[in-house]
Amino acid sequence: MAQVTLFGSYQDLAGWRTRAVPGGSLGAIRQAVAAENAALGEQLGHPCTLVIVNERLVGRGDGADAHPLAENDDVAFGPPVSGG
Amino acid sequence: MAQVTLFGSYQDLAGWRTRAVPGGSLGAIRQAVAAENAALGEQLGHPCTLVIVNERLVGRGDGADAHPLAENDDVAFGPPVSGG
Amino acid sequence: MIRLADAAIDPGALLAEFCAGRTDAGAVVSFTGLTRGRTDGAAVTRLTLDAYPGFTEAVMAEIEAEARARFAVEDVLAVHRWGSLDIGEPIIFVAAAAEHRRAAFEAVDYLMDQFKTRAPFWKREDGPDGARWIEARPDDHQAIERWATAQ
Amino acid sequence: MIRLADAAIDPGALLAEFCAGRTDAGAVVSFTGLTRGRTDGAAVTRLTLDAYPGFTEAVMAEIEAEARARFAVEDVLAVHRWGSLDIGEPIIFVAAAAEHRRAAFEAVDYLMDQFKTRAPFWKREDGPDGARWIEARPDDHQAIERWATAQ
Repeated sequence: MAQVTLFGSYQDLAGWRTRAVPGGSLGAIRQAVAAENAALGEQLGHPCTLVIVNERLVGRGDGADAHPLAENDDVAFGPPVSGG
Repeated sequence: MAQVTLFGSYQDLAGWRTRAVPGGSLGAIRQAVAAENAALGEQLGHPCTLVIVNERLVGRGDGADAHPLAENDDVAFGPPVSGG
Repeated sequence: MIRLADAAIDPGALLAEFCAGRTDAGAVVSFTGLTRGRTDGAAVTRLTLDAYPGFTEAVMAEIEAEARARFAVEDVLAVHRWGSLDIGEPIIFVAAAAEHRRAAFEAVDYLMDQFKTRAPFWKREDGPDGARWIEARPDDHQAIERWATAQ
Repeated sequence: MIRLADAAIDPGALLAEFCAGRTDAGAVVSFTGLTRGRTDGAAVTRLTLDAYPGFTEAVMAEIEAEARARFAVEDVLAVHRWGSLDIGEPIIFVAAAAEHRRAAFEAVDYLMDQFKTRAPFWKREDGPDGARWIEARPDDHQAIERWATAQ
């Protein structure tokens, strides 16, 4: 199972920061999250959402759904950023 | 007599920094200096030269010649500046 | 050089360190971002920055490399704070050293525009009216467009 | 605030002092000018700045007032060194604080362009090939023209 971490407002929406979620692709992970929390599931699919696997950006929102996941991959979802 | 101070390269050209020079106007001062050092006199008349009386800019080069001077006025001539 | 700091950063000490021993760079420009007690009219009592160590530095390092390639700078430093900040505390310190000042100004300006819209930080402001998550402002998105056409 | 300094200036301490206690300004931009060991290919071993105390501050204060009127800044500081400087020593420190970064960048940029061409300092560089007096560079005169049309 992938370890999934949420950043920023997604954490508040979910009520958790990190948990193990089953799924062999990013799309499967998104669907598992959406089944439990539709609002969060929709946010994770938004074209502005950063999708990060093992500390590398792999795409945005549901555009990254096809990305396959290995056992123990670190997956992170982040809303639009604001540094500085 | 006015106290005349030279800045920057004008000092090197003159070989002095401050001296008393007789003259009732800036033009008269310039002529007194030019009589002794033609190259310096020409520089002081250059349109880029700052002409400062009692810490206030009164003009540039020979454009300030008409400016009258009182006994003990402080007169300064400076070449083009470069701060910062 | 990019650093992520989980404790207070000291802009004075960072500038002193960055200037020390430079005999070729005539110009050092710095930017310091401070936590404001008010944004868009709303009072703020605390700012919390979330980051993703590893990923966050990697994106910042990419932006740093762009700036070094684009401007005639000798050196660049960016230190970004994360965690929980009091009002008035520094959030970010960015500095660039260059032979002439134009390149140093432009590099710091570029770095800040890019960090504001691309650096992976998530900001929450807490105030008497509750908490709110902050995204890059519309003028930050406009600012970044300047670099698409310039030089 | 304008200061003329006849002894070493410390950019780190000046930036720390300038940032301290600010809760309204989100942005502080600083410029530090350092004595370079080489200009236009010629080695420099020492820089001497002449100034005219009283007159020099008055012109700098005029430029400061222009910057305050022109940009949405909360505060401005400019400290200019004069006397005899070693290579690597700071010549000038300029800082501006503003609510948003654009005004702070522009104010410091403006101040430096104006100081380079208008602030009454006379600079002599000493090196192995002798001494030479320095005037504002052609690109300094070009730089100042930017402000005639901009905003």
